[in-house]
Amino acid sequence: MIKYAYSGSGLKDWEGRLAGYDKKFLVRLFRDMLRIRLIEEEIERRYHQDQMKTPIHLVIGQEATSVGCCAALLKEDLLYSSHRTHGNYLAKGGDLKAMLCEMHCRINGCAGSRGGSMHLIDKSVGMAGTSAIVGGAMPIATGAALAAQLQGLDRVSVVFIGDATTEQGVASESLNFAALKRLPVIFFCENNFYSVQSPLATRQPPREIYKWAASYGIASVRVDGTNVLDVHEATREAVARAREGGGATFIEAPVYRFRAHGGAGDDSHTGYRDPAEREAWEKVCPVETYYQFLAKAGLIDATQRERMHAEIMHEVLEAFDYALASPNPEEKDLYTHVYSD
Amino acid sequence: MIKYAYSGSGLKDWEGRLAGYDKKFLVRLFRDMLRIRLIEEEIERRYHQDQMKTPIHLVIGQEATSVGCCAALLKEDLLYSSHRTHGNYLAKGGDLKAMLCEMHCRINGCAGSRGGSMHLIDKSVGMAGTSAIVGGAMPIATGAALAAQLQGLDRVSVVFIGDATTEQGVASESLNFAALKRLPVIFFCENNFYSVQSPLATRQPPREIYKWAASYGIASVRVDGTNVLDVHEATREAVARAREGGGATFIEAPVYRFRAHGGAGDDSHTGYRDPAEREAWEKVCPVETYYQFLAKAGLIDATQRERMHAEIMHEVLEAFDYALASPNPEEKDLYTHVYSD
Amino acid sequence: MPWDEGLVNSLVYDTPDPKTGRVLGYAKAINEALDIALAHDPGVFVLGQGVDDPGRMFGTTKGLQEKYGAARVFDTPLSEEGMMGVCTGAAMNGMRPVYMHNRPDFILLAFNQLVTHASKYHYMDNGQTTVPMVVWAAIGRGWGSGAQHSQSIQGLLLGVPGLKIVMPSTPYDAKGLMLAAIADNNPVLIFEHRWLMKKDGMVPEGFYTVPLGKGVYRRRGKDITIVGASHALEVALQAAAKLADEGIDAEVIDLRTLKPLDEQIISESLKMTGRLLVVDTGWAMGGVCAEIGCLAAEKWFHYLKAPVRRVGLPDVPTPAGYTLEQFYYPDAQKISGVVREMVKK
Amino acid sequence: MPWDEGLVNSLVYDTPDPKTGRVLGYAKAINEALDIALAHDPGVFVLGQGVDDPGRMFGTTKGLQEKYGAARVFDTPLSEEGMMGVCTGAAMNGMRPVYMHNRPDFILLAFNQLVTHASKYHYMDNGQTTVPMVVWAAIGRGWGSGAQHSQSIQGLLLGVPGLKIVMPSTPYDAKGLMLAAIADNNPVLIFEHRWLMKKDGMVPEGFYTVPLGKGVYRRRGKDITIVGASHALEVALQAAAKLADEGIDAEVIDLRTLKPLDEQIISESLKMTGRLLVVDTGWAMGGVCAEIGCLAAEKWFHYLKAPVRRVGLPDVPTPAGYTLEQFYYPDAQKISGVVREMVKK
Ligand SMILES: Cc1ncc(C[n+]2csc(CCOP(=O)(O)OP(=O)(O)O)c2C)c(N)n1
Ligand SMILES: Cc1ncc(C[n+]2csc(CCOP(=O)(O)OP(=O)(O)O)c2C)c(N)n1
Ligand SMILES: [Mg+2]
Ligand SMILES: [Mg+2]
Repeated sequence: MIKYAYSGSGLKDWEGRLAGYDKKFLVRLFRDMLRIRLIEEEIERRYHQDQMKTPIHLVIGQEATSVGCCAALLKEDLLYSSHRTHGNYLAKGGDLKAMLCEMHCRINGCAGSRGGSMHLIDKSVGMAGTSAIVGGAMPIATGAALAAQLQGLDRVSVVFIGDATTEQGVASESLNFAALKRLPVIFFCENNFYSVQSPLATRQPPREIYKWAASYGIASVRVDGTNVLDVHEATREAVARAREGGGATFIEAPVYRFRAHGGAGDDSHTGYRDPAEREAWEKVCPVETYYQFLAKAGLIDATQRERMHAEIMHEVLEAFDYALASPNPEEKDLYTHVYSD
Repeated sequence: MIKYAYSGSGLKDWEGRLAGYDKKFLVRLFRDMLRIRLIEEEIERRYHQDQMKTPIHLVIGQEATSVGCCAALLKEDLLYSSHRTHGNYLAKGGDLKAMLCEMHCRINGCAGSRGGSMHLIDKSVGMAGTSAIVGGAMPIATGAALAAQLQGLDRVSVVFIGDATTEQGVASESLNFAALKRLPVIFFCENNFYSVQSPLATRQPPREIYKWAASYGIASVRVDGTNVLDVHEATREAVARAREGGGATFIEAPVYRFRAHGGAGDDSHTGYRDPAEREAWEKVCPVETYYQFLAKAGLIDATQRERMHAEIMHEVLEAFDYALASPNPEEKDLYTHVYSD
Repeated sequence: MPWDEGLVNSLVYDTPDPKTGRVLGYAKAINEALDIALAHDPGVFVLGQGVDDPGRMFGTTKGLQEKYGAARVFDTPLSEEGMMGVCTGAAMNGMRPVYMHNRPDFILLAFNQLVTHASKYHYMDNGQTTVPMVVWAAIGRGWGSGAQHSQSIQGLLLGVPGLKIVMPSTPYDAKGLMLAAIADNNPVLIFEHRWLMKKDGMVPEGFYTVPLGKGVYRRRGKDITIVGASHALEVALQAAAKLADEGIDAEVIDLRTLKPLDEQIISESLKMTGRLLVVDTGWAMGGVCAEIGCLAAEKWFHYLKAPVRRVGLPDVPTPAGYTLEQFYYPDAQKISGVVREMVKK
Repeated sequence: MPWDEGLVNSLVYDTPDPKTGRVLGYAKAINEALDIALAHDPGVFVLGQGVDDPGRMFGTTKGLQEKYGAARVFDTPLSEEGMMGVCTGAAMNGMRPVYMHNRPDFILLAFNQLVTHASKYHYMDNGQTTVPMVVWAAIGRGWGSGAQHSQSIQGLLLGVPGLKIVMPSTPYDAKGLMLAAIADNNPVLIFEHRWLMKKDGMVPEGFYTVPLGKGVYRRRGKDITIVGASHALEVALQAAAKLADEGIDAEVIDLRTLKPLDEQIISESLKMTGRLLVVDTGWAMGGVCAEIGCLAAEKWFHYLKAPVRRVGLPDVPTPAGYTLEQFYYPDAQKISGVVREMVKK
């Protein structure tokens, strides 16, 4: 039985609305989503080999949120993330080799093998930090926005959270303070209806998450999380608001993860959700629906897609080879950076 | 300059609506408020003598909320409170002598001198517990309601909170859980616009507290906190809802404290609020406005009020004498009840 | 999800002999304890993130919701502080909640309710209120658990009056201590360790309790006293076995409960051996090792023939990578090395 | 409101001689430190409940909002966990927040951010991120502060890697350590004690720092070493003066910083005296006393002539009543008594 159905209207509304958009940009959105999908699939394919001794929280099915959001940000804007970091990191422009080295626990990983997959960071592109504690990054991103406000920068910070994150008290405290100080922060909530294997209904009363956020007096919207253009547009508006001193925005994006909460493969068969639910959402796969949309608009075709695919896989396999050939940390590395001078 | 003005309409709407009410009950509401007022004034009068070595958080000006609410509860219903306990304790029927002994740090105090004024408790009348940590009692009252639900009792639990309490993450977590499980709990928020000496505007964005609570999908109302009849009616409805399995209710009652956050006397002169603001609210003093209302309705007159006053003062002075004559704890008393057998 | 469960599955400990009794897995032993408590006392209820999901908290809550209903065995919102308060409020009103956490790290969100409320009401109310509740969590380790998913916080809580702290190391104790904790009228923390979850052991059927505050000798010996609990004790026993071949005869005490602490058994042993090594799964600084080491200097000074030693974690956050983890977590070899130094002189 | 401030006003300590330098009150010394830091570094900002209210956090934030504006000195919502995270995020991005709390009890609400975030980012990010922030709080005592408004939590945090913990005892140190803490690139906790807030002392004008991690001799003596910090040290000094009249010559070390701990000065002194008494404002069990007592048994065992002793709070929550408080808090007499027992044999 399908507990959480797709309620969006797909991309058709966009057919007449591409005027303002640069074609290269529209294609880039597809490539970025495809790239994340292929990287995740390759990670998943290899995970059982136990070379990546780190938890993984795949974003297969959730590519449109990361890509649509980050496409509206500048490199200088800061992105904060949770345990589900892969899509955020890659969409923000994080270095793939450094990511895979981290996931292989190598000394040249993006966090020197101290962080693992839940702590992907690349400061050079504004991938600023994460927390493996649900809700932990919310006040931190809010504080980053306070810093920007105090420093007079028009930098925006964005934090990705999940539906369950809104149950944490600190989520409310973050919204209250962001609203109070009109901070340039965007709370991006990927509502995938589950927390690990717990459905929304066992954790929250019937209520609209984005309306709860609105009760703090900030702008709050819901957009189709499978629709990269909707996500991009909503984020662009939020970014504009933030830069103009209009304060914080909350964006709720219903979306679905096609895999288990953690690890490789789907786990719907264990019974906490109906495989038919996943299949229904796979029909509105953000990557495929957008490809069909672009193809229909004559902006891409199968050969181009195949070339893209090949390019990406070449990059990915090279990055895996690089990671596997990278050195492990040594004992002395354990003791550095406990304190900063 | 008056930052927070009274926005209620007083008692006039009630003139035609007393039909269903027992006259004795209406007069009792006045007596209960007057009694709290006189006890608080006597505590205040004596506080400088340093016999009560305990913080005090007077409820002078906030009598209608405690009295109106508790009048709608059964003895078995549980009341949880914060640092501002006096009115809650007395309105719920807490023993006056035990309260004053506690405030004088005597061994026969309601908490054996372990608690002080912020931990007034009288289980025999359902004054169930308090927390001196802002927000601390909210999930506890929610848990008490869960216990009632699991035990199949139709007992209701009520927790009194302040405006600032709603800024604590745990307030949101409590609302979420109470709403999720449809628990028989009432969150009674006395919005007196200040947290110690911090005005609401420095702590919360412009928003309606009761609408924030409503965003959790529970019944949420705002009533005039100076109007004992409005408070009673709103609580009665909430209690009925809770007993019928209709779940939690949030009640916001704008009200004003005529004294400092803690200690004796008003501190408006220190500048955090305008004395004119206090004076404006004193014009709608819950005790006096209700007296005028009853008098106009011919339910009470000056002589009856004087008799009441005298009776109460007799009781109060006797209780103080009793407390002052009571024994202090001894060293051995320090070590009992750290653990329960 | 306890992603390091995969890792846990691969751990092997010496398997007990079925002839001497019923052999049961660690998680199953806890499951039995919960089952018995739920059947025995209608006031008991079990809650926690995922206690009714397919994983069933390592299997410790398997079948319970089916048997006792969703009202008494239920999943919770992601609200650790709030739910800790809910448990406290329920416990203050006749219930006996068992609040289960996937990792102790998540209990840090609830310190205000645990440290400033649950542990204090009985005292603040002059004994009028009791707070019989159990807070359970399984320490994480390995597979990139890292700094935020591997913390042992018993040392942070040791000083808090009104709390009891339990750390079992065998299936027998896990069941018996759980039943004792549920029956206790105070807030009791039970810190399990993931790496024990698949350990097998002798577990009697039915109801029995292991008393809180009583340690036990796991190994008798005359040369040195090693005290600890949980997985740290498991490692210490491995070390002791190694050392025995070298003719070093270590006495190993499983404290089982850290608070209240069984000072008598430590003192009794120390009187014989004169040498004390304290092991813990947490940071060596300022926690369990420090308290017991200080007790030796304070109360058993005249028994001591050599400096006290402690083997816990260095004053460093947990690294995520397995290579670094190998250097971070003390193993049997590390412990043996320390013991050799201690008995040499 | 710090209602026990009234009480604080009544406390008298020996008044310093103005001839030997500028005499300043404790709170005013902190106020100067904040003023200097705000003037010197635009990255510094000060926040906390009531920092801009008429009470001005015991006067420590007096005049600062007027001088530096409401953007850099501001009141906060009642959201300790959230604001701790906000400070961490600001510190990770070029700012140096000073987050002030009326009581340490309120920091327990923020342990998740403090223990699992602020203290760990620098390590988790392999040194890429620094978190230069100061978290300040004044320990409550007396006038019915009770179990929930009087906790000394330094012992709970001592074992947490990545944190620094400071506990001044004089106006001079309060200013110098605050300036050092603000300049430090790590999260630094400063625990003050209400009963020191009105203490006077010599305080130089302008900028100076007292190095973190360095203790100081407050009194030289050969018979016994007493170590501690904050108000516990104040009481120890009163005891030491008494004992001097009896011909007992106590050496008193003010640790000033508990983490990192100045082991060298303790070891140096212990080598001479062979006797160690550790005092703390917190619970004796499992905290500061335990750590230092254990260090003695571990590293300085061969210096010890007698058992180590600790004088802190009993394993009991704080009672509200003043009569019970008298029995709860150790005073100079209690300390002298312990010292007499220690030096007798
Ligand atoms: C405070 C805390 N509690 C529990 C967990 C365990 N946990 C890790 S991820 C997760 C699910 C969070 O769900 P959601 O916020 O919806 O994000 P999603 O995984 O669905 O993307 C949980 C419960 C945690 N990391 N932190
Ligand atoms: C967690 C916490 N932070 C700060 C305090 C200090 N404090 C005590 S009462 C109070 C004001 C609370 O304001 P509100 O909730 O509006 O209740 P009111 O005093 O106005 O009745 C504060 C900040 C506290 N007790 N607990
Ligand atoms: Mg989710
Ligand atoms: Mg208020």
